[in-house]
Amino acid sequence: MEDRDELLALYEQMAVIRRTEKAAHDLFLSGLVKGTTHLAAGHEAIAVGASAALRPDDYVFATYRGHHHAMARGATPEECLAELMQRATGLCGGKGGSMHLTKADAFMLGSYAIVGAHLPMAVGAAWSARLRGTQRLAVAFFGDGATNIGAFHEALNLAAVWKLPVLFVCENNLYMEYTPIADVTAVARPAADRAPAYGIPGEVVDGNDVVAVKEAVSRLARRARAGDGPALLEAETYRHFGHSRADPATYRPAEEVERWLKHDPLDLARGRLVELGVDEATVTAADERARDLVQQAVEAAKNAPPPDPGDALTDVWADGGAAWRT
Amino acid sequence: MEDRDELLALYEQMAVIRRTEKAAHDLFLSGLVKGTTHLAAGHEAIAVGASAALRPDDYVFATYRGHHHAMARGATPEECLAELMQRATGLCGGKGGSMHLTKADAFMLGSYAIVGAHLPMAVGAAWSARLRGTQRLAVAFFGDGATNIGAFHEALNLAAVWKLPVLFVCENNLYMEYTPIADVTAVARPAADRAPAYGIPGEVVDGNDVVAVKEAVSRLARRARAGDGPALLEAETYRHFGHSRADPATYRPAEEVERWLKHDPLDLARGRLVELGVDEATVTAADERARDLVQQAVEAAKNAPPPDPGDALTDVWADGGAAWRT
Amino acid sequence: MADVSTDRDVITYREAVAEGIAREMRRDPAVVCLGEDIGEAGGVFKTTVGLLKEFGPQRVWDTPISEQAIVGAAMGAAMTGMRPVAEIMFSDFLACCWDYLANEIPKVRYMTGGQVTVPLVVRTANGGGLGFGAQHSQATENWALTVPGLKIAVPATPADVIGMMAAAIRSDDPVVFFEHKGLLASKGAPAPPGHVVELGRAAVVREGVDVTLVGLASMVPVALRAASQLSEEGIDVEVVDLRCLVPLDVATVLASLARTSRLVTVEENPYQGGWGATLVSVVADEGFGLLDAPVRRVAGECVPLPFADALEEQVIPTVDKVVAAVRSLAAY
Amino acid sequence: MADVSTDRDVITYREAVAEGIAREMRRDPAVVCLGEDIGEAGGVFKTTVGLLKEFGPQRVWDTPISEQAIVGAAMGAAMTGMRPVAEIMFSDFLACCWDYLANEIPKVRYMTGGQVTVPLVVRTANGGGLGFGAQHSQATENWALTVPGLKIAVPATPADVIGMMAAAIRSDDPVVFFEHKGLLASKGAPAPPGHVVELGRAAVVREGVDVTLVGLASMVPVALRAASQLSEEGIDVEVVDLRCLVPLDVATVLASLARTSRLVTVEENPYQGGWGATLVSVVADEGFGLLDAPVRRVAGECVPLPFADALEEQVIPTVDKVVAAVRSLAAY
Ligand SMILES: Cc1ncc(C[n+]2csc(CCOP(=O)(O)OP(=O)(O)O)c2C)c(N)n1
Ligand SMILES: Cc1ncc(C[n+]2csc(CCOP(=O)(O)OP(=O)(O)O)c2C)c(N)n1
Ligand SMILES: [Mg+2]
Ligand SMILES: [Mg+2]
Repeated sequence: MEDRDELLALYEQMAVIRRTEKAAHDLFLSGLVKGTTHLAAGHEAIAVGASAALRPDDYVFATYRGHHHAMARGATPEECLAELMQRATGLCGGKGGSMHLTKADAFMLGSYAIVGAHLPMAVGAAWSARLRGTQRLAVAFFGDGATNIGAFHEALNLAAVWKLPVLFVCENNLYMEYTPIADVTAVARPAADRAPAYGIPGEVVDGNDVVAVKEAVSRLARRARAGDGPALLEAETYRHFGHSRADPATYRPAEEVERWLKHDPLDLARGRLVELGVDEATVTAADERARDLVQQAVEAAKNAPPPDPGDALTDVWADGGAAWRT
Repeated sequence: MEDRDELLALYEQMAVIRRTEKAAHDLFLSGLVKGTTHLAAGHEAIAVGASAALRPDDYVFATYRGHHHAMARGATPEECLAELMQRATGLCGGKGGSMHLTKADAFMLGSYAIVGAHLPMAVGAAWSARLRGTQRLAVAFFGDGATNIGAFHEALNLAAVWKLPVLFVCENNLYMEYTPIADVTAVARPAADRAPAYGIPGEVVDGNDVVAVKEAVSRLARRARAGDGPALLEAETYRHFGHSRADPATYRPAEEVERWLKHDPLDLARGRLVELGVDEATVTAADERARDLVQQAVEAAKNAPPPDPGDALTDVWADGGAAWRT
Repeated sequence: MADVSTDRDVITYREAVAEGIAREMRRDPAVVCLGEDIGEAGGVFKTTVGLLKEFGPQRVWDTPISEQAIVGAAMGAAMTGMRPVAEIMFSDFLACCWDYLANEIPKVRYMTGGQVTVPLVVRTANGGGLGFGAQHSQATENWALTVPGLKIAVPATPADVIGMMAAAIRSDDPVVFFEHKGLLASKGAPAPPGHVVELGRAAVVREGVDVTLVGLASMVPVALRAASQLSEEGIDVEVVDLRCLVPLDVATVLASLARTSRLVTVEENPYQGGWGATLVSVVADEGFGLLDAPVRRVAGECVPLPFADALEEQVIPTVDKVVAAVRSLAAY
Repeated sequence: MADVSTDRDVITYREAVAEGIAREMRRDPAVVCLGEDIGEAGGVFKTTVGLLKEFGPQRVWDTPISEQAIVGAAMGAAMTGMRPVAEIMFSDFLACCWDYLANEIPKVRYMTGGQVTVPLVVRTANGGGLGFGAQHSQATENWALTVPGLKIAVPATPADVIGMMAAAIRSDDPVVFFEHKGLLASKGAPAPPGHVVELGRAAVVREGVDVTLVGLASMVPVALRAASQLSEEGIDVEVVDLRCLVPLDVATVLASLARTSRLVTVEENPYQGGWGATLVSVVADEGFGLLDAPVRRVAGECVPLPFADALEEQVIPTVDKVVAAVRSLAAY
């Protein structure tokens, strides 16, 4: 990527996500976010790099660890934080919560909290895109742990057999919840090593390098749009927080954590910007914009109203209601 | 296999299975077998060859197309046919039917009618065998169609991760029910091509050659018993009847059917026997014993009583009863 | 594929399935079908015969044996502009993709605050009586009843199959559509063109004043046979075909009860967890004042379905059992 | 791992889970555990803390995220001499291995004519109230109720967790064991050594003469709070903790009803398809003569579980709702 402005924009997006996740963490600890959160700090480059490679109307499906994907597809920090804080102004009006961020008008079709469940959905969206004669793709983002569940296998095979325009992007952060993925997976690369079983390309990319992610996704997307079928991309990354809530992630060796924290997606992008001749001040300005945006988002979300209790009985059916009987 | 007597015995076992399946078909057409049947004529060498390679106390799990496995593990034609004919003397006392033949006292732990469901069970039996400090194996037999279902993937991965003594034997007869497996599978060899995704050996064998099957299973069984983990064996075969019931299997090209009927497991074994110097009369005598045994089995099953209606309310719980409330 | 309804006096329930789908595929190009062996083979139960020929492989898709992928893909397609009709061959196999029916499809609209809709139909062959044994014979509509967010259609006649299929496919809500295996060969009046049976309307299929008998699918003919037998004894039975479990037409049942004051449900499924229980619990609350006698549920025994006829007959309700139950209540 | 019960005055429900399992693992070497993150991590809910340390990796197995393999392997192991205790992290995920719960485990004994037994326990964290949203909050015990052949244990107190865990693990029948997330932090009396609570025995946890209130798991404390509030109004409520759905202790409920003549069930799950319906339908038949008033079910709304507190409170039954229901019946 030679375009400094574009890279700067991607950097700023990542900075916004990072700060939003940090804010979510603090809000959880202070009791303003309830239930659970699965923060994506550390995974920013995957969402932002992939999004930059996609068209705005491509479909995206994510997991419970999906804040970065919602934001990369256009959700504002305020919409996200308001949802986490149970506000009527949240992305899902307070009905979804952290695990279900969705921005359907930007074709970010949801965050799903049952591991692997959304892979077949992405296959279906790709099928639909083709049936309707569009050139749209579907992309499913998922964790390393998801590669061992049945839905993964069924989705990959069906997508391959029907040669559908769908990309499967694995965010391999080395761990399921607390268990290393290597302990429970029969191959070294949980995603890429499975691609041959479906006769599709399986690539590995540095998931912390936004440029590398963008390039890999662009290439595979071009292929898929040309009718050459699905592909699997395994993006190596690491989470900066624990698995969820207040997990201190003590099961991870200190040396490993340190190594990965040094390989930070924001640092990497900053390094590239400097290489491209962007000056410190410009980068700092982007950081500051990100900081301000997230600060305002926190305040706005705090001040937003809770959902109307009556909303508990809306939105089950397409008519807006919830009646199950006469 | 140099031992003529052993091969002759395997031949006779196959002949018994073939004739039992033919009898089942005729009984279905004459209305004496209800519901459905999935006949294994054509698949005999897989069951008989594998069984010959196993120890008597190894565990076997089969599918709804499982008559051959029940018989290869010691069920008599009479027990099988009586079950198909809804008799109290049937293998399952009339509660199971064709799809659920089971002979637990010979460690043939059941025939399961949900595609793929028994693969994890076999993994569990192998796990249990190891936990109890035995040298026993578990073997799961399944169809080509089962390789695309989620349970297949989960079972293979778990078995590989835990390095369990379990063999996965795919009976690839080229078809699911009526759809060619090639139309719905992303790789050419639905089973063997998936083995690398689990880091385990994946072999292909002529499933109609009882000697080849026995040798392949022996080799993989030895490995597994030695603690080297599971393996996948894809046995190529063909069914002589349709998928189930009275299916005439018109979806199969005549040329294909002809080619495979020429590659009959019984003919192949007979050829080998002749090569080993066994005379025609000896083979014919085996055939006649098989014929007589099955004829007697049909008669005995016909004359056996139906289950006692009261048995409908037994065997849900281990205490023998079915009470769900006070 | 000819529209069989318009040029015949009677059609089978089996034919009605294919026709019901075909009518909607003709109306709306967004309707597509997927499932195992539904194309060239016309479906294991021959309920999709003719669809591939008329609509081509772009609208009738054969799948691998991958129930999760089938229903999951249908969901993704439904969220993005299609109206998929997914077949799960036997309703028992809904268990293989239960996550989609229990956790994904019925919840995604709600949990996104109404951002998406999932206009799909999952059709499946349901029920017993044919000797298919424990894993191919269950009446599983009650699994779906435990999950808010699914509409549940369970037609008993060919015309209802067509009319409810139209309503189901046109519905912007997900519908699980149970086709009863034991009824596939049954015959009935064809459906006029444009026939639509709104989901959630029970039908009073026989009027009577002594006892209300509520049945579903294959239990409707059982209830009707019981009713004619009872009429010879002078017991005048009203039979209600519930047609849907969600929406549940409690109003029609309560209205009938206002006339009869006595209620018996007839369910193929096991007693434990059956739909009759939910219906009875509404009646025992809101209709308590109408009742002159205990409410009785004639339901399947709480055991897996056995294979042998001699055993299966003990498990699935028979006309005799229904007659006995009604008789005992009428005498109360 | 110390047996916490013997040297403490109160223990938590969470501790009781680990202790209940540990007691049986000490008794019987055939008991083994498997599940996601149950080993070193001690379980996501810390309900298996200490097991790996005491019993080692040969008896406490961490699995991949493969619910079908977990429960399917448990089944295979149970059929061949082990007594596996499989954890499914959240009960919602039972949908991912539903085939095993619905079609395999409960049927294999029956369909083989009694040739095999399946002595296993599937334990799972159940229920809502913690803001985990639509896919991590359901009370799914009713899914299991639709399937004959599963025993269903749903303890409400630490001592019952231990006693029912003992019974479940010793049972030669498969048991689905629901541990309520909302009760994990609750405290109660410890269980004496050797404590076993036979499955299928409801407990009268408060005696009363005016109305019988039947609850399960987290609804037991709700019912008890409602009862004390109502006693201030002079309404004397008997509270029954059902404890199990199968076997269902109808006898205890009918006996209570013989005293009170009025019944209210309190269910966390949605009204449609809930266990209260099955119980009420038995009562409306066999206990009809005992009833002086309609039977009422206070149950969850028929919607997915929403995330926000303001919404979740509308969906899951509250003490206020129970009080109102009982009050209206008492006045009937
Ligand atoms: C079917 C299912 N099983 C278990 C869980 C519980 N669970 C939530 S996240 C998680 C770990 C997932 O690991 P991975 O796929 O690597 O994603 P990551 O959280 O690392 O992003 C587990 C086991 C679940 N949500 N769904
Ligand atoms: C989960 C599931 N889906 C669908 C079916 C219906 N069905 C029964 S047999 C069969 C074909 C299986 O093909 P294969 O695995 O190749 O075995 P074969 O019958 O050829 O021996 C299908 C689709 C089933 N029993 N279970
Ligand atoms: Mg991970
Ligand atoms: Mg096959």
